[in-house]
Formats: sequence, structure tokens, C-alpha cells
Amino acid sequence: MESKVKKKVFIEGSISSSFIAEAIAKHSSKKDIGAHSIFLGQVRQDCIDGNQVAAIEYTAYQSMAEEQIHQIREAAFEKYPLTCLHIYHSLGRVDTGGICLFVFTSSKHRQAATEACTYLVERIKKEVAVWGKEIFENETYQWKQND
Amino acid sequence: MESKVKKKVFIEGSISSSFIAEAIAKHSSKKDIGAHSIFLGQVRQDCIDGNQVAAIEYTAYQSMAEEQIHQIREAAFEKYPLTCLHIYHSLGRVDTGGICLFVFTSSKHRQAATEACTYLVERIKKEVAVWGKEIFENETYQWKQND
Amino acid sequence: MQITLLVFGVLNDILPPQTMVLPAGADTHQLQQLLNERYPDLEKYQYVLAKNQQLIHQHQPINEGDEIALLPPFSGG
Amino acid sequence: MQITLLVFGVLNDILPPQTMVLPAGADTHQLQQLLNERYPDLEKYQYVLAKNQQLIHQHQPINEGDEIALLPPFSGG
Repeated sequence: MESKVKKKVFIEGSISSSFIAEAIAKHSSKKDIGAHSIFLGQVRQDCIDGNQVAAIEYTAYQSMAEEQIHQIREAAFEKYPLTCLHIYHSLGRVDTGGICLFVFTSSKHRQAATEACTYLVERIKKEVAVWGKEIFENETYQWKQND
Repeated sequence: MESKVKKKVFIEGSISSSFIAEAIAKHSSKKDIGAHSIFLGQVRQDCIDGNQVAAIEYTAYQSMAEEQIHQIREAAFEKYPLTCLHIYHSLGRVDTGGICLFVFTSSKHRQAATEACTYLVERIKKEVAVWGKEIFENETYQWKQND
Repeated sequence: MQITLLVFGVLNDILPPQTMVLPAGADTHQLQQLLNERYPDLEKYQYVLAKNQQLIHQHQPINEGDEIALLPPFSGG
Repeated sequence: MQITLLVFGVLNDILPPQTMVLPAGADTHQLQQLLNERYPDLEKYQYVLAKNQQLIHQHQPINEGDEIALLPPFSGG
């Protein structure tokens, strides 16, 4: 259990595939893990009123968001039998095609990892003090709205 | 849609984190993707009657298993609005801590990727002609049973 | 008394973050009224308040040095 | 007629994969009876049959050159 330490969450810019690979590789020494579930959010090139999204620029109320994510982590560890759990979110500009959210859960049996991952993604998107600004190719913008 | 081509599924030995990273990185050019869901199966060091598992050795009825996975892929593309979908399974020996199953789904919105990933893992474990042999530290073995 | 006002998301288009001086004994309701007078467009937007990094669920007294944040709906991920 | 018999998983502990000669007109039921006579331990195991890479749901005729596989419960992943 590593649920008691408040962990680094925010990463400047997009989350690289090599960062994700390292996170996966670190778990090969945890021999009680049987299943990992990973969610990756990727910035889409949406087209809104004829304007193409070029990037999303993320800002956070960082001290509050870190505490919120800490609470959500604790809740997930109480709710599901997890071995470990990692959450990373981008800050600043992430171009289309870049990864902006990385949620990674591990457990002995697959159900806990899978369900916890979905639970975390839903709560993070709804409850955490982060905002995305969709920057269009023509330099205009609009503030992103989550469903 | 890339559902019509029968794709390579089996990989000799464990699936490396760099292979997974490459698979993720390839999708950064697919600008209509907003969400990826990944499931990784990892070989656990279970202890059975005092014997520790050292590895699982996988065999498949390969021609049949490839056709089964092809059918499961087709079914997933019909059932969920996916952008793409990748399935890899190990053959041969995978030591504890190694990744033996990699299921990777991508979609515009997160629900399709997440639900399809779970659907695929369940069907693969139940329906595909693959067998695992748990090799213990003391060189004895037992045939793995899925729940 | 002096407080820090933080502004996030779309509300950055309406008002800047700022240090504000409020009458002693002011509460969050009075702060909102004051902001609505100075920035009439603010009333068009949905947002919640946080006091010292905690969401508040009903209006509360404000103290010297508090950090008050205006939070429009979150849109991370 | 000659067929190929494939054996997977735990059944490898009971019998080897092999080329078999069956009487003309034999079906999968007769094949199972023959295997049970030769390998009595086989009756202790649960398995299904595949004919030419297709699971069969009821007994079927066997033809020259068919590939018959004995499949215990799958345990991939």
C-alpha cells in the first residue's frame, strides 16, 4: 500500500509513451500483481464551427487539485483491493494526439484494477480543479466543457 | 476501421514495456482518438501448497486461436464505436512479473474504449484456445485454471 | 481586510486574479455581490467558490488573508 | 482412414499428439470410445473436441485427413 504519501500528479506538457513504459516496467518487481488497467486521455482534433483544435492548454488550481486527487486515491484504495495506483495529468499545452491523462491501477485479480480505473477517471474529470482551453488552428480558443 | 485484416496476435515470451510504448506512440497520429484503454495481464508469483510459481508456459492451438481472436475483434467492432483495437498474447515461457496479455482499445469517447477492453479480456480468457502451465520454483508444474 | 482572489477557466475572460480589500466582517455572499457590481458579465457564468482550497457549500465568513477562488465547471482529462 | 489427433493443456499428461488410423465411416463418438480404451485416464478430464479448428457441438462424421483436437478448458491470459 502506498496510499499515504501525496504523490506528484502534474506533468508539464504531454505525457510521453516512454514515461508510461517506465511506469509499467517498474511493476515487474511486484510479484503479487496479476492485472493492470490503464486509461489514457488523448487530445482530439475536434472541429468546432469549422475551426480545428490544435491543442488544449491545461491549468489547475494546483494545491487544491493535488489534495482532491489525494482524496480520490484514498477512496479508491478503500473501495477496491488494489496493489497500486498512479495518476498523472498534464499542465500547459498538449497538442492534438498528445496524452494528457494517465491513470494506472494494478491488482491481484483483474476486476479490481479495471473497475477502479474507470472509477478514477470519472471522478477526476468531474471533481478535480483542472480546466482545459481548446486552442484552434487560427489562434482563437474556447474553454473545454466535460460531458 | 482496420477490422478486416487478420493481425499478428502471438508473441514469443513476455511482452515488453517498450513494445507497449511503441503501440501507444503509433496512435498519436490518429487525431480522432480521445481515449485509450489498456489491459495488461502479468504473471503472478502465486504460492500453491508451499510451491512458488516461477513462470507460466503458454501454448496455443495457434491456427484456431488466431481465428477465434479475429472473430472476437469483429464482434467488438460491431458492438462498440472503436477507432482501433489490438490484442497480443504471449506464447512460451513468461517469468513472474512479465506481461503475458496486452489488450488495447481506442475510441473517440472513453466509454467505448473502456467497455470494449473489458469485453475483450473476458472473451479472450474464456474462449480462446490458449493454455497456461504454471511452472514452480522446484521444476514441478500444474496446469493453470481460469476462474 | 485583505484577501487573495483567484480566477480559473473561462472566468479569466471576465476578471483578473487580484488582491482585494473587503470591509471587516464581509462574507462570501457580499464578495459575490461586490464582484457582480464590478464585473456584470460574471452573473452569466456558473461557478462555485473555494475558500482556502476547500469547496464551500454555503456562504461563509471571510477572514483576513483568505484565498478565495472562483471555479467554473472542471474540464480536465 | 488417417487423421491427425492434437492434444492440448493437461491432456498432454495423458496421451501424445499422433496420427491415427480409424475405420472408414467412424465418427467423433467412436473416436472418443477408442481413446478411452487406450487411455483410460482420459475419462477423468473435461474437454471438448475441435474438427479442423472448429469447436463441434455434437458428434460428427470424420473424414480422411481431418485434424481433431482435444481441448481442455482454456486458460490464457
